[in-house]
This record gives sequence, C-alpha cells and structure tokens, in this order.
Amino acid sequence: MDLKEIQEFIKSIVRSGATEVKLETNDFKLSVTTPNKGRGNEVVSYVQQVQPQNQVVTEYIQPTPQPLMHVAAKTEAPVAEAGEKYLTIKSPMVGTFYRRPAPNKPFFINEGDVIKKGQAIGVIEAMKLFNEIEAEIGGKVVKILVDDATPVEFDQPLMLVDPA
Amino acid sequence: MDLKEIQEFIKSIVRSGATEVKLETNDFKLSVTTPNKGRGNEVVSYVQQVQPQNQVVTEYIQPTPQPLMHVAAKTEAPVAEAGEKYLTIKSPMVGTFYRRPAPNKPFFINEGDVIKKGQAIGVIEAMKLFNEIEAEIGGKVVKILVDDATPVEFDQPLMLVDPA
Amino acid sequence: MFKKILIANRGEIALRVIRTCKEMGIKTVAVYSTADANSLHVRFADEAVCIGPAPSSQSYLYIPAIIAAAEITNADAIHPGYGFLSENAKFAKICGEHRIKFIGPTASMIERMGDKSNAKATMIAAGVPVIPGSEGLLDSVDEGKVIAQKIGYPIILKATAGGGGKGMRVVWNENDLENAWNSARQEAGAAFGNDGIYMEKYIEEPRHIEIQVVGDQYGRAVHLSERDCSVQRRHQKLIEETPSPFMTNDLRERMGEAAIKAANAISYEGVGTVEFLVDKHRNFYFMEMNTRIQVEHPITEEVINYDLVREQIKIAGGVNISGQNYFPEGHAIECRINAEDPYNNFRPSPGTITSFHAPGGHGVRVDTHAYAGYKIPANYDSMIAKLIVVARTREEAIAKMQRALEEFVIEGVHTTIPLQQQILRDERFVYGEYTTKFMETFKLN
Amino acid sequence: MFKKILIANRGEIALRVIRTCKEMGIKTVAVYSTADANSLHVRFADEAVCIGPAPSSQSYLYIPAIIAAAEITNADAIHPGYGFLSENAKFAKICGEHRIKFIGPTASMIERMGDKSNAKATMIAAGVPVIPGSEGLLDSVDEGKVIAQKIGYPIILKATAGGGGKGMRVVWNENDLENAWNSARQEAGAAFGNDGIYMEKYIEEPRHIEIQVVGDQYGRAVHLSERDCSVQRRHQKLIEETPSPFMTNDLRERMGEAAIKAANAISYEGVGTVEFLVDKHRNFYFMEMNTRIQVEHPITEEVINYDLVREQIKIAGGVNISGQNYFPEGHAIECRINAEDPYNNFRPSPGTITSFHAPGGHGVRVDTHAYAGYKIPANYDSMIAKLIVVARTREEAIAKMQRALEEFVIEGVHTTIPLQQQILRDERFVYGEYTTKFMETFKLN
Repeated sequence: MDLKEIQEFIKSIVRSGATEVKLETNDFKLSVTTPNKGRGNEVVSYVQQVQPQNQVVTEYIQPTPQPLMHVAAKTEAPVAEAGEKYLTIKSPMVGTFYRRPAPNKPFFINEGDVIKKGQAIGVIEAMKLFNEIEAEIGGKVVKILVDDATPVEFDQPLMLVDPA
Repeated sequence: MDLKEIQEFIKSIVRSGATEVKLETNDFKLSVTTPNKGRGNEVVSYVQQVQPQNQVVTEYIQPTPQPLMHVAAKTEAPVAEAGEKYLTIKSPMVGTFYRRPAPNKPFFINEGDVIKKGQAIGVIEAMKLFNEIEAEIGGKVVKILVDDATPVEFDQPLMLVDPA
Repeated sequence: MFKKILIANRGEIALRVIRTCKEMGIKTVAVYSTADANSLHVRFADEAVCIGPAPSSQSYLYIPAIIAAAEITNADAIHPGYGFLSENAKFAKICGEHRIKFIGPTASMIERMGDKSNAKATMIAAGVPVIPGSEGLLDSVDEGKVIAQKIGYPIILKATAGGGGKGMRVVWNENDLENAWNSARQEAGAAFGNDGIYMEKYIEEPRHIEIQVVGDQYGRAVHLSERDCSVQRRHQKLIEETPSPFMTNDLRERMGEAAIKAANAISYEGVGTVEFLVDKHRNFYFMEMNTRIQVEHPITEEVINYDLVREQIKIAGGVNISGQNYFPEGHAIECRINAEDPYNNFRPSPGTITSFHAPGGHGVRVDTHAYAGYKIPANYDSMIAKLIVVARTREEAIAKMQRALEEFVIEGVHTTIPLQQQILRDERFVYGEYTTKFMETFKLN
Repeated sequence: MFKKILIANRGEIALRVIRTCKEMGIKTVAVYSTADANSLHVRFADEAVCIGPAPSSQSYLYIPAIIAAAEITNADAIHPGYGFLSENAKFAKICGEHRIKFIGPTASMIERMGDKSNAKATMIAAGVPVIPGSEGLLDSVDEGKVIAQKIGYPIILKATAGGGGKGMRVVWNENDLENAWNSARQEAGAAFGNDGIYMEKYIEEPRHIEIQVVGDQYGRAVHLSERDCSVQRRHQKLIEETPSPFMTNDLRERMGEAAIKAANAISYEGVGTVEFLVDKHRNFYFMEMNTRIQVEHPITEEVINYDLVREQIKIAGGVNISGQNYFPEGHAIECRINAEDPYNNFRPSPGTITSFHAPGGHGVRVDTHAYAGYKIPANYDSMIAKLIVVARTREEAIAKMQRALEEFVIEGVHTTIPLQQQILRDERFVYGEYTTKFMETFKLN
C-alpha cells in the first residue's frame, strides 16, 4: 500500500461529505474525521529507504497504526506531536551512543545548534569500534533524545531537527 | 479490494442517506458515519423470538457478514436473492420433515398454493413423535426447499413465501 | 466398534471427543445451537446438525432434538461430554430405547450415584468411608456425646436450617461439647427460628482429592490414581494437579482401593471419578461419584500417557480392560482459563476474542475451542481453555505453568489468567500446602 | 548458571529458547530486525533490541550488531538457534573474545566439522564409516576394478564435471565394469568436454538417519538415538520421525557407537547431530555433523522426555552429563509447516495470516511464532510452525498426525499442510517404506 494512494483516499473521503470513516484492512488501519469544512491538515509522510551501515535514517514521525497483537515497545516511542514539523535522526546501528569524541572533549552538537548535512553528531560504539554518525539532513537541532553514553538500538530516534 | 472501490462505496453510502454504516469482511472492516439525517432507507429487520416446540420461525433473509473463521455450512444457505421479497419458513426443530400426514395422503401444500397463518404445512418426526408444523405467516408458497421425508435441522429453511 | 458418534456437547470437550474419534477412525456428528454455528466443533466434525436456539434448555439439554439428530445422521453412539446431559439417567435410558449406545454408565448406575443419600448408603454398605455423624438431628447433648465418642473429635455441630456459619460450632473435646451445644441451639433458634442440630466429623484442613476409576462391562474396575482439586473458588475448581502434593504411597493405595470398592458396588461401566475429602491426618471420606469424564481428566492422561476418551469409547464398545491400576509418571497441572474478570467479582466476560496465542513447546498442552475472531456466547459456561503442563517434577511443572501462563495471550475479553498466575506464585501453592480453604484467604493483587 | 541469555535468532526457535530460559529462571534478550518488530519472540523476551533492517546480512547475520546488543544488555551468553550464525566459527570466537559464552561448541570444533573434506578425514581416523570410493579420479578401468573389489559392488561411476545424471553409471558386478567405464567416459567427454571419472560405493535405497549426540565440557559424549529424515524435497526435510521405521536394535547400537566416536574425535561440547546415509543392507555412512540444535529436535525430546535446549544451556554452563544413552519410548513425528504453495512449485507465500487455529489435545505439540494477524515477512525462511505428535506406537502417531493436520487452520497464506496430509496418507509412508528418493516420485493431488 502506497502512501500516495492513501493520501488520495483521504482527500476523497473529505470530498465525499462523510464525517467519520474508519477502515481496517490486513495491511493497515485508518481513521479519518472530517470537519466537513476546509481542507484538513493533510498528513504528509516521508520515509527514506534504510541503508546499510553508517548512514543516518530520517523520517517524519507519524503516529503508527497499532499492530493487531501489540508488542510492548521496549524503547520509548517517537514523540508523536513532533510529527508535522520535525525530522528525526535515528540510530543507524545498535551500540552505545556518545555525544562527544572523547571523555575530555566537548559535545559534537547541542540543542539549538544548526547542523549541516554530513556533519558529525555523535559516535556509536559497537564491538569496541567507534562509528561516527553523520547528519543525513541539515537544520536546527530542536531536541536531543538520547543522553551521552547511552545504549541505543537500530532505528532509535536520536534527535529532532527542524529543517525549516 | 482496492481503495478505488472503497472510495466509490463510501460515496454511495453518503448518497444513500444512511447515517452510519459498518461493514466487516474477511479482508477489511469499514465504518462510515455521515451527517445525513432523517429519511433513511432504514434497514428493516424482523426476527421473531424463537419459541420452544412447534412454532414456526420466520425472518427476512439478509445477506449476513462472513465470520472471520468461516465454518463450512453443512446445509444449503438460504437463497440470498430472495431477501427483499420473500419470507422464509424455517424448521422449528430437528427431525425428519414430511410433506404429508401419512404415506397415502396428499401433500399438505404445494408450490403456488396460497396459505394462511396457522395452516398445517408439514410434520416433523423426532423420537417417533410427529409434530405438525403450522405456517406462522400467510402468503403464496413460492418454493418448497425440502423434499418429502428429508432430515432437517433446526432453523433450516423449508419454504419461501411471498407475503404480498 | 462404533461407526459414527454424535457428541452431545459443545466447546472444548466436543472438540476433544472429535479428536479422539478421528484418531480412532470413527465418524463424528456435532450438534450445535444457533449461538455456536461458528464453533470449531462444528467445523471439525464430519457432520453437524443444528438442534435449536441458544438457550441450553432448547438445544444441548433438549433430549428429543439430540435423539432426532442422532437418528437423521445414523449415529450409533452418543458421547455426552461433561455437564449438560452427561449425568442424566433419563437420557441414558432413552438412548438405549433408540438403540443408540450412551457412552457412559447405564441409567441405573447414574441414578444410584446421582442421589446423594442413596450414594452414601451404597458406600457405607461397600465399606467406603463416608463422613460420619449423627443420623438426622440430635435429641440431646448426651446422644451427641455418644456419637462424638464413636466418630472421634473434633466434631462440628451444624444447624439443620443453617447457613452463613450461623449455628455452627467446632468442638475439639468432650469438655466443650455441652457449651457448644447450648450456644449453637440458641444461635440457630434466634437466627432461623429452628434449633435443630446435627453432628458431623469435623474435617481438619480438608483437601479435595479424587480418584479416577475405569470399569468395563464385565464387572472389572481399576483406578488411575488421584487428582488434587483443592484449589477451588465457591466449589468451582480452578487448578488441578497430579500427583497430589499431599499424597503418600500408602494413602494412594488406600484411596485407590476404596475407589475401586465404590465402582464395584454398582458394577460401574465407563470412566468415572470418586471424590473424597481428605483431612490433615490423611483420613479420607467419600463425597460423591461423577459418572462421566471430567474437565480435569487431561492431567491424568499426561501422567499415565493414555487417552481417557479413547478408553471410554472402547469400553462402551465392549472391550474389556486389563485390570491393572496406573500410577503417575511425572507431574501434571491444569489451569482452567475462564472468560471472567477476576478483578470484578469474576463477572463473565463474553465477547469477541481479538488476539489469541496459545503457549507451546515441550510438555505444554492446550485444549481449547477458542481462536482470534471467536465470539464467546453469553449463554454457556465461561471456560474457554484448559492449559495443561507435564514435567518430570512438581517444581519443573510449576515453572513450566508459570511461563505458559505468561505466554498465553487472549485479548478482547477478560480472563482468569492473571489470577492463575498469582496462584502459581503463591507460597502455599508452590509448597503444596493448600486446602479447599485456600481461596477464602487469597487476595488478588 | 547464566543470568541473561541473548537469543541471536528469530521465529519459532527464538521463542523456543525463550520458553526454556523462562522455565530455568534465566532472563532473556531478543534481537530483531525492523521486519520482526511485532514478532512473538520480541514480545515474550524480557528485553528486546532492534539490531538492524530486514535483510539478514544487516541484522541476524551481522556480528557487530549482535555483540553490541549483548553488550548493552549485559547478556552473559548467546544462544544462536539454528541457521544464521549457529555454525559460524568466527562468531563463536568473537563471543569468547567479548567474554560472552557461545552456547554451542568452540570455534575449532565448528571448523573441524564445517569443512567437508576435513570432517571426512577426521571420521576415517576415528573409525566412523564414510562412503568409500576412489581417492580422486580413476586412471584406468583396472584401477577401478581393484577399488571396486575393495569397497564391494554395487558401485557408481561419476563424472567429475558431472551434473544431471550424465556420465553416471551404477555397476552391479565386475563383468559390467568395463562397459560402464567406457560409456561413462564417452558420455562425460561429450557432455562436459571432460572425461574424468571417479568411483563411489553406490548406496541402495538410501535413508537419511541421524543420531542426536550430547557432549559435555569434560570430554564425555552420549547419544539420544536416531531421527529418520528421509522425507525430503530438494534436500529440505519435510517430515521427521523417531524411532526410524527402518531401525533395529543392532543398527541403533552400531550407529549410536559411531556417532559417539564422531563426537569424541573432536571432544564435542554441546548438542549435535551426526547425519548418516543408510543403505538397504543397513550399512551406514557418515555424511556430516551439525554442530547446533536442529529444527527437528522436538521429536527426540518427546520420546526421551527431556528438554534439549535446557541440556544445551546446562552444558554451556559447565554441568557434566550422566554418561547414559537414551532410547525412544513411544513414537514421535514432526511435520514442518511452511508458508509455501505446494501447488505452485513451493513458491513462498508471505503475507498476513487471517485465521489461525493450532491443533491441541493429548500428544500434540505445536511450536510456532505465528498467530492470526501475524504478517510473515518475505525476508526469511518460510517455516511458520512445527507440528509434533507423540503416541505409543507409530500407527497411533500417524493417526494423530493426520487428525492434527486436519485440525490445523491457517488462512490468509498458502501452506504445505495439504502436502503433509497427502504424505501422511501415502502407503509408502504409512508402511515406513520410504527413502530419500520418496519425494522424487511423489505426486501432489
């Protein structure tokens, strides 16, 4: 199921005049409420293909549909409210995330910094190797979600960036 | 099921004047609420409370939603097309259905007959007892669905009646 | 052997019987009410007949419908399962009249065990211990003294009109009898306007331990050892295990012998269960005999490695038994999973199961008719699954049951799984030191 | 014993290992790729770590991610399951370097059995029979005669460049050798431009029978009898059973002894399997040794009533074994249920399972990570369940498997259940007269 199709589908619901539509298929659940006025905050969504190794993955955070059998998330869920404005930089690997290159050095970046694509934002240690993490997008760092020297999983959100 | 079809379906629901529609199939669940008021082709449904023993049960036949885990019906399903025009007389008990009071007697009724409420339409034998079956509604017998001397289950359709 | 068996039941036990029939190459007929049209027993039987509307009285308990279903499908035997018509002597008799074999004892055997006072008299005659006491009401405290001396202290005085513990006195020695007698009479008179008092042996730390028996058509009976069903809530069993943690070889021998005596007293045919109350001194007393397969039969199957429904069918088909008693190898526990809300006074929780995952792995057995999407009807009892584990030791079995309960996912309705989990962690259960009073003081977190 | 075990696997085996850990009171860490976020092993583990995207090479096969996951969760041991990294000597070595116990043999044991020619040489030195033949190519028909006389007829001549049966000749006695030699060379030369020919003992009616072995860290090894895995399609096992219908006490003793020799030759630590080809004369030949738990291990568990994963963990924890061999009690069969379309050349059938009901009852075990609503990812192997039955006799086990397959409901994807049902009804299977060539002539209805 492609997001484009869903966008079109949502638009058609709004146009149809219905006030509320819930749809659940094998692949997804969708719930749409329309004010039946105006053109509604359309949900824009952008998921970049995950690539191996040190590449940073970004995506707009969106509330994800609940799986039928809900698996208790062991990590905190991405901040849903951020959805419409910010991009998330996620961890490209599992390991221990450090915000500085060495214990006696300053942090790579801090909240409020404006970063450029390709800039080092931290290192992740796995099997005693330190892998530098580069920003895949530029923008203003709105929030750093992970403390220095914290274990992180693959795909775990590290920070929110305002690309505007 | 494709989204295009569902779009069309939602539009048709809004146009239909229904205020709320819920649909569940093996593939998807859909719930639509519309702002429409009044008028409605309200779904008329009439199910008489089943009573013990010799009372005949009638109901308007409606296509029923598929259960999630479909149980292969061991008897033929009621003729769905009949839904809007005919009433079904169903078997009030399990046993052997006879269309005549005794082997050398004529049938109680035949297709095309006009029957009255309370009229005997057959007997069902269970534990060597013969239970006379009375029509719970009047009308023209459009089709007799069960042969003479045939085992029938509880609730099995016996005949279709046109009440008009 | 039978060609086609009709199962006059629903839910997990109907499915259970169908399984064994299939393994034996016997055709099956399911019967169902309109509320059960989507049930698995309907799906898996070779034939299925709708016998009536949802209320049991008009379907699963309605004899003419079931007999008619057997007749129109040419079933040559009926398996009654448990509950419903399984201990209905009239039904067993009518089956016979219609030349359909009732898989179970004859009508007269059911009758002789169905009536409590009748059963008690039969047991006394057979030399099976019953709870001793006065015959009817006591005339005087002196009569009480004589009887108490005979049956031994402690005894309990009970108001014939009693209820709620009123007019009840436990007496530990003769010195206290007169006072107790007087105060019990007074209390009973005040509470019920009836000061009639009778006496029974007082059972200290009672345990509900039952013996599985099997008898064939030729008068031979054996026992298959015990099941401990002391974990009960309002006389509803919650957890059963075998061997009983309270059992000794000597006690098993004595109880087994008594159970066989009970079966022989009525030349019992089929599988049956003799229920006893056992006190802390390992005295045991006949309570009643269940003349049918029981909910908790799988734990016996697991420790003797034999299919009891197969045994039922074979016996009904005239096969004779070996004459050998069976003893448990390993340890088995069953937890009954009910669709009830244990946090809300065990209110039944019918509805649609939205997610379902049954635990698996070595030594785990799940007998259930439930699945994701199944709608539990409000018309019948609330048991939706039996979770059975077997392991080499009781300790291992408990660990296995704990992980299996943890793994059991049922969403969409409330279940007793959280209750069972807490019982399995309770020290008294873990150490096997529980009686029928266990649940009275159990607090659900 | 270990405090926390990380399971470097997914699917049913990850769940399987978690079950045993829970029963042993050991904490568990699941690792998962993004495709498996809703998997049951993630739900039931105490902790779960996402280690990478869907492709195995970046997750379940990516050693740094798994080691990092063990490090951030402080796991003190890793269970590799089967497949993925379970026979990866480098991984076993790296675990050791990071002070994480690899639950399985050491890197050097894996290496010695991982390399085929190395393994063969080790077996010959240990006195374990291997398929005899020429060392390399034959120079002349006379050399062939000498070797054939030594290894005994029948022999097979094979083209070194061969394939598709070309340049292959089975020879039943010396008279026919020269003709066969000439025609095989000619055919091979014409087909491949290479007429090099080598000779092997020809295995008549080959059966795949393997012996389960267990060795502890102190050099002691035992066997747990055999599994017959002859029902294969393109070297993929479909059904396994124990005892083998072809087994005799004498053969079991000889094969068991050979398997122990194989284990002893490398001082094997852990559970492992020695696979043999057995011909119709009950000669057997070493094929390979699997230095890990196998998919079909549950059938052994059912007939010896012991948990092999528990044994693995105990051995890895330094516990020593009893030194006793185990022999099957009863009969167990396993059917692998794959999400494949058997009517469509076994095309994998990933997708969402819409309905799911697993069979239950006495003697039925289901090991699965699937449930109604589960989405089978396209990235991994297609096995979604293992259905295992155990009964007292082979006949009963077959009847039980037939009814269990009939009762297994999986809707939404295609599965191999219809294939398995037909195999279970096939006369050759029912009579136990099948070889590894069984599926070559099997026609699905």
